[in-house]
Amino acid sequence: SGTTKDSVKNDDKPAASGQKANPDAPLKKGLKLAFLPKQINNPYEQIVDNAGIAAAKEFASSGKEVGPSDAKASSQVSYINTLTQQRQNAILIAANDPNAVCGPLKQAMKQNIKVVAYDSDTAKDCRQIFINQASSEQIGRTQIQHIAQQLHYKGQIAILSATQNATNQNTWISYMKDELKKPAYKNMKLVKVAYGDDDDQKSFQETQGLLKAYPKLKGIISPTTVGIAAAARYISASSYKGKVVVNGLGTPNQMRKYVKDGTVAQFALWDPKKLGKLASYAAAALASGQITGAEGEKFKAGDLGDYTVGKDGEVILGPPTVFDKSNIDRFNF
Amino acid sequence: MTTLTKYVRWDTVVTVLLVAVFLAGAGSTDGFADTSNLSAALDDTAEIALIALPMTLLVVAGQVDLSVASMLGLSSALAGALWDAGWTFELIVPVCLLVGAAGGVLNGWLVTRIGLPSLAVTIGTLTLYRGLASVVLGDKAVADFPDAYAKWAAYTRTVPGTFVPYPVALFIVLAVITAVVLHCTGFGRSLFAIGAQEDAAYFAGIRVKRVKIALFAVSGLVASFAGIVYTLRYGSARADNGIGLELTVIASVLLGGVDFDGGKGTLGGAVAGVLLIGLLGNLLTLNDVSNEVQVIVTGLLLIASVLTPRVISAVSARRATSDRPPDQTRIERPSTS
Amino acid sequence: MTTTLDKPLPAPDSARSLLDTVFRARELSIGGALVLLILCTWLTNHGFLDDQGIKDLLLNSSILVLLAVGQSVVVITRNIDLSVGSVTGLTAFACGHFVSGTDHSALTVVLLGLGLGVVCGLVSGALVSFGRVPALVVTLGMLYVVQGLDHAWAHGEQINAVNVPDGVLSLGTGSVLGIPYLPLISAAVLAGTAYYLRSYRSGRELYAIGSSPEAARLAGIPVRRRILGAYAFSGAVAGFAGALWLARFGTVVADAANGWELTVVSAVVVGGVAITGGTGAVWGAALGALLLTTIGSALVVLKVDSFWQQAITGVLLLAAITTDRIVQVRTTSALRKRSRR
Amino acid sequence: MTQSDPGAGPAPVLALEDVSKSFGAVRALQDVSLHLFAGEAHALAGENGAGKSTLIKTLAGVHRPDSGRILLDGEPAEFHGPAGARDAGVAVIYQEPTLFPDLSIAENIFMGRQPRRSLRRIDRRAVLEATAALMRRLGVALDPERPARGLSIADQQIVEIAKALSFDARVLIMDEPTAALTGSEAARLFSVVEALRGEGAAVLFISHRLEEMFRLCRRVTILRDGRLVATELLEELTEDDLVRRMVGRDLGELYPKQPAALGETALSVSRLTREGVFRDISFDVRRGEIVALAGLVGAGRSEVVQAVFGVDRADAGEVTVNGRKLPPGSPTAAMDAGIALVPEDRRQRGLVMEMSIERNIGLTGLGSLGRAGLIRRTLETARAADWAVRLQLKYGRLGDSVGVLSGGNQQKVVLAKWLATEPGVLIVDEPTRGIDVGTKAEVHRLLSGLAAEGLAVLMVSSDLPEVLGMADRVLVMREGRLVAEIPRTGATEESVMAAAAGRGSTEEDAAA
Ligand SMILES: Nc1ncnc2c1ncn2[C@@H]1O[C@H](COP(=O)(O)OP(=O)(O)OP(=O)(O)O)[C@@H](O)[C@H]1O
Ligand SMILES: Nc1ncnc2c1ncn2[C@@H]1O[C@H](COP(=O)(O)OP(=O)(O)OP(=O)(O)O)[C@@H](O)[C@H]1O
Ligand SMILES: [Mg+2]
Ligand SMILES: [Mg+2]
Repeated sequence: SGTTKDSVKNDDKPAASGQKANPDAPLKKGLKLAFLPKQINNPYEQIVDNAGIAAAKEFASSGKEVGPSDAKASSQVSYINTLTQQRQNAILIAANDPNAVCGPLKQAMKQNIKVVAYDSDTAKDCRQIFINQASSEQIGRTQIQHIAQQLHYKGQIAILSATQNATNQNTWISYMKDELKKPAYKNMKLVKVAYGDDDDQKSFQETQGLLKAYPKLKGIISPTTVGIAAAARYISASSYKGKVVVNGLGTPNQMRKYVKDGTVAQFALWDPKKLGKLASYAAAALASGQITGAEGEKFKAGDLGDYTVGKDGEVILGPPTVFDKSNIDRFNF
Repeated sequence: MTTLTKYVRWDTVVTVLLVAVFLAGAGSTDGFADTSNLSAALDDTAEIALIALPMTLLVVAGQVDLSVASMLGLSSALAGALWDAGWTFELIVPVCLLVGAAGGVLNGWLVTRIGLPSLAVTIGTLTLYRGLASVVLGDKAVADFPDAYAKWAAYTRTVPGTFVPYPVALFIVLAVITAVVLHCTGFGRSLFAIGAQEDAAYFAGIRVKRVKIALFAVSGLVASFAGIVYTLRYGSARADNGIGLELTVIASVLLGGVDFDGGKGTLGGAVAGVLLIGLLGNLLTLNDVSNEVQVIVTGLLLIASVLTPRVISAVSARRATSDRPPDQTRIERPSTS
Repeated sequence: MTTTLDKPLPAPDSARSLLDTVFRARELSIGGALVLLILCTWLTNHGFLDDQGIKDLLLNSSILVLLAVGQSVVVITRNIDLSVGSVTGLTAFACGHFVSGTDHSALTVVLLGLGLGVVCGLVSGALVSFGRVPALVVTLGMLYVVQGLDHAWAHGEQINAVNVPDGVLSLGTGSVLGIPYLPLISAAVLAGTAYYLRSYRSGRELYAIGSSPEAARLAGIPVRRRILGAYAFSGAVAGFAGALWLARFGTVVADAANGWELTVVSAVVVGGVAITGGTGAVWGAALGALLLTTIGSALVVLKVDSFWQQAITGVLLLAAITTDRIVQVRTTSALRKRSRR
Repeated sequence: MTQSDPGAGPAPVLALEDVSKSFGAVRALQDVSLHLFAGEAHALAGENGAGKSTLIKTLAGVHRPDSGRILLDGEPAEFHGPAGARDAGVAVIYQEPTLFPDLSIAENIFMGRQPRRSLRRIDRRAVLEATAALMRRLGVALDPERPARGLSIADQQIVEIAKALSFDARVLIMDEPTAALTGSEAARLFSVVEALRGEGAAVLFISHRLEEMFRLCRRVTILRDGRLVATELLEELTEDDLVRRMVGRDLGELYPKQPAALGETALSVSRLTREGVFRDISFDVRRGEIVALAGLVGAGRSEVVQAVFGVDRADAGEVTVNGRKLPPGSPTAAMDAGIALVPEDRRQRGLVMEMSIERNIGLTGLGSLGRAGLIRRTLETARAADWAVRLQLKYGRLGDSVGVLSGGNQQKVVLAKWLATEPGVLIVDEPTRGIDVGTKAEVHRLLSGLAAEGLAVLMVSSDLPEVLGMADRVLVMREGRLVAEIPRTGATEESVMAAAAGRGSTEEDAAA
């Protein structure tokens, strides 16, 4: 009669309780916002955070970015602790592990520090708001839809993901698999999910391996910026160019060369700057008491317009942008 | 040589530095000396500190175990998988510890029976154990660990009357035991002998192989225990838990003045090294010093840790005999091979 | 020499020829494992060894081979250089930063990489040789310092392929007679280093230092200068590798080659270069590097479950060093039994 | 101070004048002068720790003197490290072999000086040929291409000698080159040195075997406690004179063997075999008995005693101590049964060089130095101090690392370490290698006293007078087999050597 999974009930009370929202409260000034990205030297996270910090200035508050140089949850935890100690008004976090950062975040919320997850969510009760770049379901399903159109609903595909434990990617992949179950895709087959560990060389090598192992492979979806760039680079310089479709999520700057040389026809991404900005405004709204994170609350995110808090405190930025030859030159990030 | 080198040893320097960092932090930085901050900072070093204990013994004996972080991950992943499969937690812990000890014995066996250098062996098992972790748990993350246990690992619960969280308290007890074993027992003495001159230790009747296997086994055991602590503390079992931690552990131990060539070092120094890296990191973070700078500081400290004693002894040697270059005085020192 | 006491000597026993075979066998066993692995993979999937396949294998391993060659020169002197990964990362980024948006030639980039690498190597080398401090600690420290500098400088900046001049990129993608430049460069560096270590006094002195530093000094070998040289070489190679990294990948973020130090050391160890110094050949290390990368590629092609890949790599790694050691022990004891005089 | 230089003759090739050298508080050399002349062999005598090796290292450029000068051909010279001395034509054989274990013998000999061909490349064939020539000259059959690892101490010494010879040096300095050699090898060395000297080389020779000095050298410089006692012509001295000047007092009998009542068998070895090393070794040692194991270098004596002690695992046969059979391959069990082994290689196996004197002595008694596994420091120090007095150890502090002791004093520490275990069976492998005459007598007195108290002693020694002087019984090994057992009464140099070498010459047997 020991302690088993079934014998314990970790009672998860929603965190956003107690206070009442006052939608008309003005945005406070002089708020201290701290961005805690997955990893500070990740270019994509940099764009997000810098946009968020810039946005904070718009409402006369200050923002800073701190974080580890390795994408580890344990490193993030020490940062959360010190941020709590520093009495920041809000912590904005892109979680490396939804659960590992939970304890300290709850501790922070107890001290009346608002917590906003962005880009990569934490467990639901460890933050007030999650700014989702796009609905996870939408991202997952559209990636399949896009590549299916490119392949005329026929052929083998593979996924080149980040690490085995990447939360975002795993969520998206589960929706992709679900989408593939639909009859429209009966002639398509997902042969393998490979992991490039968000490492250039490893992703590169995994791409080669996939193409060797599955000679009939027609498409690769890489829902991670490092992966898609590596896959595109390998294919662009190999005999597979033009025969294998690459799609997924990437930044325009990274992918420009491969779109131009025809290796990649299209890929998608949300605007990371908007993501940062929205997160910043959401944090300010929380800290000012405009919202508490309950479903249905509304707040205004500067020139991005009005947003509504959805189920489980989720705020969705909007559908991702699809980049192709025609529009890629209009973006620089 | 002269009094200077006799009394100014690096482990004392590290301890002084540690105290200095603490005082400087308390004086200059709001919140640093708060008990809640100290508890959190200490708790954050819990796994590193725990693993550093057997690592110190290993390094003194001229060995190294690079697979500890992977073993931590494997233990964590295993705990997660078994928990998910409905095992009772009370059973999971001994199983994990057993796996850890077994992994350690494998390391020790490869080192002693096959005669491979421990650096090479444990680079291999570093890959293997991490790989097994991913076999065991795959891309899953298990999170719903029992509160009854998790709360013991959290920094918010401390030993009554102190700011010491329970994992750290456990560490302190173990550290005292390890210090006594290393510095006051025959076993500890034999580790120094093995590290300094293995053949001579063997000829003196010390069971070198057995001692080494035991050390690796303890190292694996403690690493797997640290894996449990990690899992509970972060409330998350994943195959990649603690990745890359081995270098931090080794850096801490070396920073404490334990000689990588074996045969020299103190446990106090190693503990001071661990705490110095932990507290300094916390202090710098509180002062918004970026992570990159912290990494540089760690590196510089590490270099200083080996350079300073040399400089001190060179200076004191030069003082002893004015015109003799320092290296000439060292020439007679037998080199450990 | 006129004082020769000519006395008939017993005929030298077979120890010598046996010895030759042993030392050749050390690298041979790795080579054998490599061939076996490639063969098995090829049997399951012929595509593994088509044009593209061979090209990929060579390309994938060339940077690791390069780093392994540099590392083994240091390891032979009974030292170690853990900073190679960081140095490669730093130079890759620095080169990228420098050439981004310009039209500098590949040569400039290579020179820049070499220069930066040599500087890093000299710092480590000076600390190790003149400071007389343990190499592992110093280079671990250097790993952190260089990495910190690199990250602080880059801070999320990314070098994109579009901005890198074509001349540089063609170094990574171009080829002669169907063989890409990169493996050719690695092979040239490998051959040069191997020949130097074998046939030059200073090369042999590196082995002597690794075999017994004490004896080396008594023999009048300029120990510090040689060690400094070994580190400078390793640094130069790492810098060169950084430049090639940029050329090959085009896209560079700050943590290129992050964590490679242990991979490089494994390659060296698997290749039969003793971590305790004094023995081993650079081409053994190169074979080790080739083996490690090939394992990675082969497992994918063999459709091994992703979750199992790392574990299998670990087992193969251990198997490689274990067999190598057993072969070595067996032959030494055979030698002992035969070579009594 | 007597200074019997050949007056107005040619300038010395190499000279030390008023050289002093201290290590911290230890004044290893004080105002020592020494002149080496072309074509003359010069001996350096002194007790352990007198400063002989230090003097040599100063001549060789390893140490820089604190004061005084080095003269080369009458000109002041300063050697920048060993390379400088080497380039000046000074070849040195250090007391401890300094080989590169991983490199071949040929490379060991020519490291840094390999013959070169075009493009400064090493000419490998020339290296091998030159080495083979050297080996022929020394009359040994060592394969130039085999690695130095695994060579016995004696073979290592031979490589060192070959290295020194390869210089064609003007000055040849040898620090106890014969300590590990048996008579015939030493004789071979002497004839080579003699020839070199004849060609005009200056030779400086250190040995604790006095007869060798008398045989090889013309003059002797005697050091005591780092000071110059005298430089004399050897033909004007008797052995006793020399010893008196070295030690500063008269010495008793050199081999003070006390008769001891033999008790029952303490150690019994039967059919012990280690494949390829030794075969079918059987013998007994009784309480109170000293049994010597003699033989040529490489006969396998050390390996036999190592297998008896269990540090090497025997493939067959058994070892019984006081009637109890020992498990194979377990030194701990052997120690528990009361065996002690003083190994021949003290630097690698006898001592932990970086550890202090007291800790080294304590290393064999880790279990008995306190209660419940904890070590009592006071006990440890007391024990070490006790033995230091009994063996007349010359040291600074007991906390100093043994690495700084002179070779002979290091050997005493090894002895102390093992005697401290109060063994019932004491195995000593070359117990007095590198020990000065005074101490040697001390060690012999100690051994024979212990035997008289009922200790069984098994002694491996290459020093024939020692074997003959000390042993109740002499066992002779050749080529890994026990070939003769000679009682004390029948043991003479001739009988032992004849058995050790076999009836014909050694070479023939080796080839067979
Ligand atoms: N590097 C050193 N550091 C400190 N003391 C030293 C060092 N080298 C030698 N000594 C001391 O100098 C003295 C002379 O030592 P040295 O080795 O010259 O003696 P030795 O005459 O060669 O003796 P032996 O016959 O035993 O070889 C000894 O007291 C020794 O302990
Ligand atoms: N550690 C070792 N490893 C390998 N071979 C060894 C080792 N030690 C000795 N040998 C070899 O074993 C043989 C027997 O050596 P051993 O030392 O037992 O002879 P010994 O009779 O004791 O002579 P010595 O006077 O040199 O001690 C020699 O040929 C030697 O080269
Ligand atoms: Mg001496
Ligand atoms: Mg012997």
